[in-house]
Amino acid sequence: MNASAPLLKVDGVSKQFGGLMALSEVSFEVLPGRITGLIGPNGAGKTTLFNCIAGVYTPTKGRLLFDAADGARRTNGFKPERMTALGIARTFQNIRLFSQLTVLDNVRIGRHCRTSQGLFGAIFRTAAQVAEERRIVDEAMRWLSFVGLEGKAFFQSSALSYGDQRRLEIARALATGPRLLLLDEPAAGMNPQETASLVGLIHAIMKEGVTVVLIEHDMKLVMSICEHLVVLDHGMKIAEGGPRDIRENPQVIEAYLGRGAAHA
Amino acid sequence: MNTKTLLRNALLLAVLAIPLLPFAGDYLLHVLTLIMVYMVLAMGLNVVPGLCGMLDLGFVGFYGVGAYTCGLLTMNYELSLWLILPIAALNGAVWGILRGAPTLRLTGDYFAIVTFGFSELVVLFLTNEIWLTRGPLGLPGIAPASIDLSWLSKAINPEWDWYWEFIGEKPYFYMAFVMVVGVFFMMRRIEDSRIGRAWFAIREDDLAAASAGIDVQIYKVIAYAVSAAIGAVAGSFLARWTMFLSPDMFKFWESFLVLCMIVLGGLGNMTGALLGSVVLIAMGELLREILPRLGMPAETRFIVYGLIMVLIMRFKPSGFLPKIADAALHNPIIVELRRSLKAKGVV
Amino acid sequence: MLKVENIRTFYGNIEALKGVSLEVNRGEIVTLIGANGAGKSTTLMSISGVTPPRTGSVVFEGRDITRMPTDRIVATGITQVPEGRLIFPGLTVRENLMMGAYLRNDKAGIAQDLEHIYGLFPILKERRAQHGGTLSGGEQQMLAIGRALMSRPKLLLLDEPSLGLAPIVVENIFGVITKINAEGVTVMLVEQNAQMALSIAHRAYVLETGHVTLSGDARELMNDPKVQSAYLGLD
Amino acid sequence: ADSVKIAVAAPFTGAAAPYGDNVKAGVQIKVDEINAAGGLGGKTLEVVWMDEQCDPKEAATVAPKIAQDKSILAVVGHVCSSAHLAALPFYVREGVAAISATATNPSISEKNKDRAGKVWSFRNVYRDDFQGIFMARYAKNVLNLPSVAVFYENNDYGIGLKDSFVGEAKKLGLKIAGEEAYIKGAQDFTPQLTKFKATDAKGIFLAGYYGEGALIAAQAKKLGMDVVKMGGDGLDNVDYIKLGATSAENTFLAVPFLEDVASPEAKAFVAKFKDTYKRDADYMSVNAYDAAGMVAEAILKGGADRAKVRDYLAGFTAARPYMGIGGKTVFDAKGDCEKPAFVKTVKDGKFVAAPKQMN
Amino acid sequence: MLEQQLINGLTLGVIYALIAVGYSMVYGVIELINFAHGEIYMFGAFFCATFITAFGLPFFPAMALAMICCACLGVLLDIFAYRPLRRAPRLAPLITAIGMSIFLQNLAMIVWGSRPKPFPQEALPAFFHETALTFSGVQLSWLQLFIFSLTIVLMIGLNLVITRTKTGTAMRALAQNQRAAALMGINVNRIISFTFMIGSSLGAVAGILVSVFYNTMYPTMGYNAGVKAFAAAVLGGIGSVPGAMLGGIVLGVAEALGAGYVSSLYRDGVAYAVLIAVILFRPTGLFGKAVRQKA
Ligand SMILES: Nc1ncnc2c1ncn2[C@@H]1O[C@H](COP(=O)(O)OP(=O)(O)OP(=O)(O)O)[C@@H](O)[C@H]1O
Ligand SMILES: Nc1ncnc2c1ncn2[C@@H]1O[C@H](COP(=O)(O)OP(=O)(O)OP(=O)(O)O)[C@@H](O)[C@H]1O
Ligand SMILES: [Mg+2]
Ligand SMILES: [Mg+2]
Repeated sequence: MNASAPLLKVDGVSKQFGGLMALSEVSFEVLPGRITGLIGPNGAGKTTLFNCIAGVYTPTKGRLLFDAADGARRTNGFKPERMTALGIARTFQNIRLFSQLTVLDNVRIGRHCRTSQGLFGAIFRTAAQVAEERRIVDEAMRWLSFVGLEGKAFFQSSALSYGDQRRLEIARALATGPRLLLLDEPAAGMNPQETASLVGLIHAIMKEGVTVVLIEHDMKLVMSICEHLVVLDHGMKIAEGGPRDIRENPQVIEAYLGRGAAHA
Repeated sequence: MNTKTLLRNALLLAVLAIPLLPFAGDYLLHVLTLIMVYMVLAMGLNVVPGLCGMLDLGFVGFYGVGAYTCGLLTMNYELSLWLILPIAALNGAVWGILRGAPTLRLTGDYFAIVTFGFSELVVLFLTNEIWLTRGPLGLPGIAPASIDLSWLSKAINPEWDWYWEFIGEKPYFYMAFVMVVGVFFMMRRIEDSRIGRAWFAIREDDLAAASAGIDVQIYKVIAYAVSAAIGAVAGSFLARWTMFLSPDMFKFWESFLVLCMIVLGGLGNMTGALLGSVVLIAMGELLREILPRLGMPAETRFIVYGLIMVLIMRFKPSGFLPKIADAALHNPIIVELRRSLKAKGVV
Repeated sequence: MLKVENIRTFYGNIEALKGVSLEVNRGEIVTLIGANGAGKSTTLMSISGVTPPRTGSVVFEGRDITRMPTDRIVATGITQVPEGRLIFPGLTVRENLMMGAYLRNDKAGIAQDLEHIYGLFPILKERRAQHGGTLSGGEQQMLAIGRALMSRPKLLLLDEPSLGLAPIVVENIFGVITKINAEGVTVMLVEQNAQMALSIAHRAYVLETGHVTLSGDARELMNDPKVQSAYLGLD
Repeated sequence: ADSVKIAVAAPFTGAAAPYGDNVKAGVQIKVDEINAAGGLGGKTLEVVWMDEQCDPKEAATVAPKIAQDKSILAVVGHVCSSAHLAALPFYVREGVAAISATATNPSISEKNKDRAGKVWSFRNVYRDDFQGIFMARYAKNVLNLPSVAVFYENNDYGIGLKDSFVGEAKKLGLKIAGEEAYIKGAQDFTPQLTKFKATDAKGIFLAGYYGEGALIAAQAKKLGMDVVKMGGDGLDNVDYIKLGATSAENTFLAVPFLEDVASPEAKAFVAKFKDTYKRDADYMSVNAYDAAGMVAEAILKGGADRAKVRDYLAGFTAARPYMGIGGKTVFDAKGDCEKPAFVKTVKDGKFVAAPKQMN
Repeated sequence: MLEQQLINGLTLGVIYALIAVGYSMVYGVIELINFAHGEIYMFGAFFCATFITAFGLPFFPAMALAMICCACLGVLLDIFAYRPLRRAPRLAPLITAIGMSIFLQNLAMIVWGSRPKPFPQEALPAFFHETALTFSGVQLSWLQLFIFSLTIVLMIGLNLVITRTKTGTAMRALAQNQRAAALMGINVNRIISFTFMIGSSLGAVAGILVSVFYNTMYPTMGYNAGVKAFAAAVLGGIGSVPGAMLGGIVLGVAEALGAGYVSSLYRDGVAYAVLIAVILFRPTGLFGKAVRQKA
């Protein structure tokens, strides 16, 4: 694979809700192996953009091209499950777990799109089905220990603390076997220590060959791990570049960082 | 074997032995068989509200479809029940899909009212299309079930005639028992599989489910089909058991009764569905027995019945067995995993 | 003003608070810090009566409010900005704010406060006719804070108010907190952003798995090496 | 013990409860009379009341309960045909005789025989086909109506009655201006009536029960349709007049029992009924009273044994009819009965014999 | 004939709407499919008739008293049956409602007997049954006009209460999140009881007027009414009072035209078919808004 070919190309994407332009003509590229950060004031359209990429919303205008290396596949209007199958996984800003299920089952469900057994296999417990179930459990446990939750595999997921729930969401997303992982404010609600361990986790994810795009308001985190930043404001891209450039960009300071945080 | 499985097997054996007991008359066997019919219905309905989280108020429609499929095939073509069962299941599934496919976008009570409307339409069809169903006159005199192995026995020895007609309640009791056990294990296995987990995921959060790669619509349709097929199987049994069908038997109330069973048992819990059926049917019969002894007239039966339902919910708001997805915990793979985690000391 | 004594709170069989005691004096900003799952939110919910403690007592301005229903506790002057925001998704932004003033009857005062909130968070004014559920995460957080302020509380309980807010707004929020504190509202603040919290608080408590393990003057705690390594991310 | 038992299976709860109530009232009076007079050969007659809600499923549950309790000698019931049909297999298999005072579905007479050809279910109520034909003739020959519209309840009773009425009307050259259905418990009939209004119908045949029948009569009047109403025994209840008020006038119905021409016993029953229940007796109560009477006589004279009771009941033939308050009851080989038919009408808020009877 | 059929449908529809408006209140606030509402409706009619016959009250005072009784009944129902289930899974109160509906219906059967009863007409104002209007051969009685206008007034009034008053906003707020509502100082139980009070007294009004209109009442009359009210409320959009009104009218007209022009055998079938079609076309009902949680 050509290392510099973009994994995801967002090309002039707009999204309108009634009279509100939540995104207008946003374009940028996500290069494989590079952590991209998406920042911007509240209501700038970051989550909306994730939703467009992940297939929850269909962009009003523009193109989304996933995996341009394979000759640019246009993915506008694909449904979420199809995007997941193609290799885009995500977490949610307001955690959405299968709250009555166990931690393990949450992650097992993540394996859904990489497995294939149907009714027949389920009812007759064919050898193939049992083998697949075994593989699902192994994979799930691998991701649980990856995020450090293997000890809580049999907890009901709603009984986890906030930070653990975030981790579990990440494990579930990783279990879908993505090439691109969208994290929506993963550090929200974490204390500095936990944030530090999240940084380690994100680096480990990158090592697994998964490219991460993240939305985050914790500037310390963003500045320390993102190699590339895209800044949105009022649905428009107002800046793009390395952390250093962004930190000094007056427009970004004005709209988003404020004076205090600029020095963080 | 641990004590739990031991207990379960003992219970199964005890149930199997009931017809052999001296006091087990037709009435007891009839009621037990009725309970088992409702067990099958409850397990069938459970798929949609219990596993997928969609409120279904019209399950009785599929019960009716199955019953009339069986009744008509028996009366008009004299087909064997064993042949009819798969046909009826398939017919039920088709109707399940026909009802489900257009309603995929609907959520909550909007879905519920459509299911209700659908079952009312089924009952109206059964009532009004007299040329096909005899309408309100009903279908009396449906042949009882039978096992016909004469083709086999004749081939071995022309003297033999392996043909048994189901007379009385006993054979139906055993047949219902087999049906319950079969459906139960089938559903437990589906529940603890990729499909079952997909259903649970949809029940918990359909957007998160889609993001986990589950095609929500397809899995809902599968759920509707499975649920309807089970309902239709119960209906087929009913037709050959009561030997009489009429559209009155498939009124709204049956849907609610079955819904009450699964909620009382614990929505989404298969064992709970069984328990709910036992409680609601047995309660009706016990009250029939007890109230007159307390000097209360027959008219008070449902006052007490309604009150008990309210009280059960009051003290068990999540039903008797609220745990969902518990089939997975008994899966050998999971049992093994737990053991190894414990051994490693991480749990 | 508020005295929490040895409360123990359960979720089913899980004991989330194992005997927490703390005090808040009039006019103070008190912050509660601790790791995920330590029981910070549970403490606030126990004070508000949403998850009433099984044992122990909560006394507010000399009144025992331990077993009072939530709405009566709110009426005594304790308002909470809950974790997860809990705004009303189907009500408009304006209606959400008006719900904050549910217990008030002074029309003029309410109108004035509404303008005040719009002044603090101009984006809310822009979105005032939009349904709360369609706001962005940060906008919802602002709405939740604004809604709480509309009740003119005596004691404001804030559960991670900076969660999900842009840095510029976080600064703003902390500014708002000091400002309303200066105007006479006592504040109890739960924060992951301990640095910020300690810098504006007078006193602080550290909570670990349902126990208070440390407490004292905010500035002193900020210099405590244990706190620094565990909660401030300074090694 | 010194009591003999019979069962009464009927709806005491649910939408059909009023009918069960009628039956219960009739049976109760008979049983009280018998016991007051010293019981059956010194034994008190005891009744086991079985509620089945007119629901086939419930009926099929109480039937084995009744059948297996060998101390129960016979059954009075069921009220609804579908319930009766669902219960029948148990009675036939276990050999306990049932008399229904109300079930009119023709299928019953096809499914009530055991393998030896013995009939186990009887009914002392008309079959629907008889009443329909009777009223069609009355409409044509006595009332001289040129054209009639038909309103039927969409159940076995209504359809059976309607089909026989329409069939006979066609034969007689009585024009059927329209046929419309309704379901039990319906309250609004104006759309169907509006359709009738546009035809030349001079009468409405109501193939259903009194509750809905009264509403139909009232709504027809509101729509300005001043037509003759006709019906079968289903209309025969004072509630028809109470609910229909003035619009109930000008209704003609076929009944098996007419107070004016009834025996002294019948008159005494009517009076006692009114005294006890504060309402007028209807055909259901009369039939139920007689059904209980037949069973009692069978137990007394045939013997306290299920098979003997059945044989005695089957013996109510032209040679040895049962003389009840509803007149002479004679069972044919199918367990169905022939009874006299009279025509009643509503005049000044009361049921009275129609000025012209037909025989 | 079409005019007459439309009027027939409209009358029926307004009656459904009258039942549905009260139903929709409770339904909108606690999202409970309150099957017992049909029984409250039935009790309303029986209470009113009993007050007239047993105590000799004139019609309007009897109606007012019946409304008060039903309001109390509704509140009691809430306190004893539903309140303990506030935090239970959503279907638990539905089962309780079914249980309560069975209980109340059978209780009424014991108290008043199972037989249909006429409404004591002599107590009614004489002009009720007189013709008020005639146009193109179609007659409308004063009673019909009274029912029409009452339904419209109730709908507008309720809608104003719900959308404009503080209590109304509180109702909607707690419909969305009871915990958050409590944190606003809203006495959740009191608001819900208030909702039951209003909903039940409107149910009583509906029951009384329908029994007067058809001159009949019986213990099982609540079932049909409850189901149609539920259908109307969903059709109109959950929680929307004008929606419930429109939903009721759509159902009524569909039924009348179905019986008049399609087949009286499929009268309800046509109504349900229209219901299903509308909902498939508008998945949140006629006036319902999709309240989406953001992803
Ligand atoms: N479904 C919707 N309908 C109407 N408006 C919407 C909808 N979803 C989002 N919006 C609006 O679009 C804008 C962008 O929202 P979005 O959630 O993308 O913001 P964000 O950048 O993620 O903000 P935050 O950092 O606060 O999460 C917001 O103003 C929001 O109110
Ligand atoms: N609804 C619940 N059911 C069961 N356990 C719960 C529930 N809510 C919280 N807990 C448990 O109670 C403990 C305290 O939780 P709490 O939410 O108060 O922590 P916190 O300090 O606010 O954490 P965070 O920083 O993650 O918000 C945790 O162990 C959590 O798992
Ligand atoms: Mg966002
Ligand atoms: Mg918290």
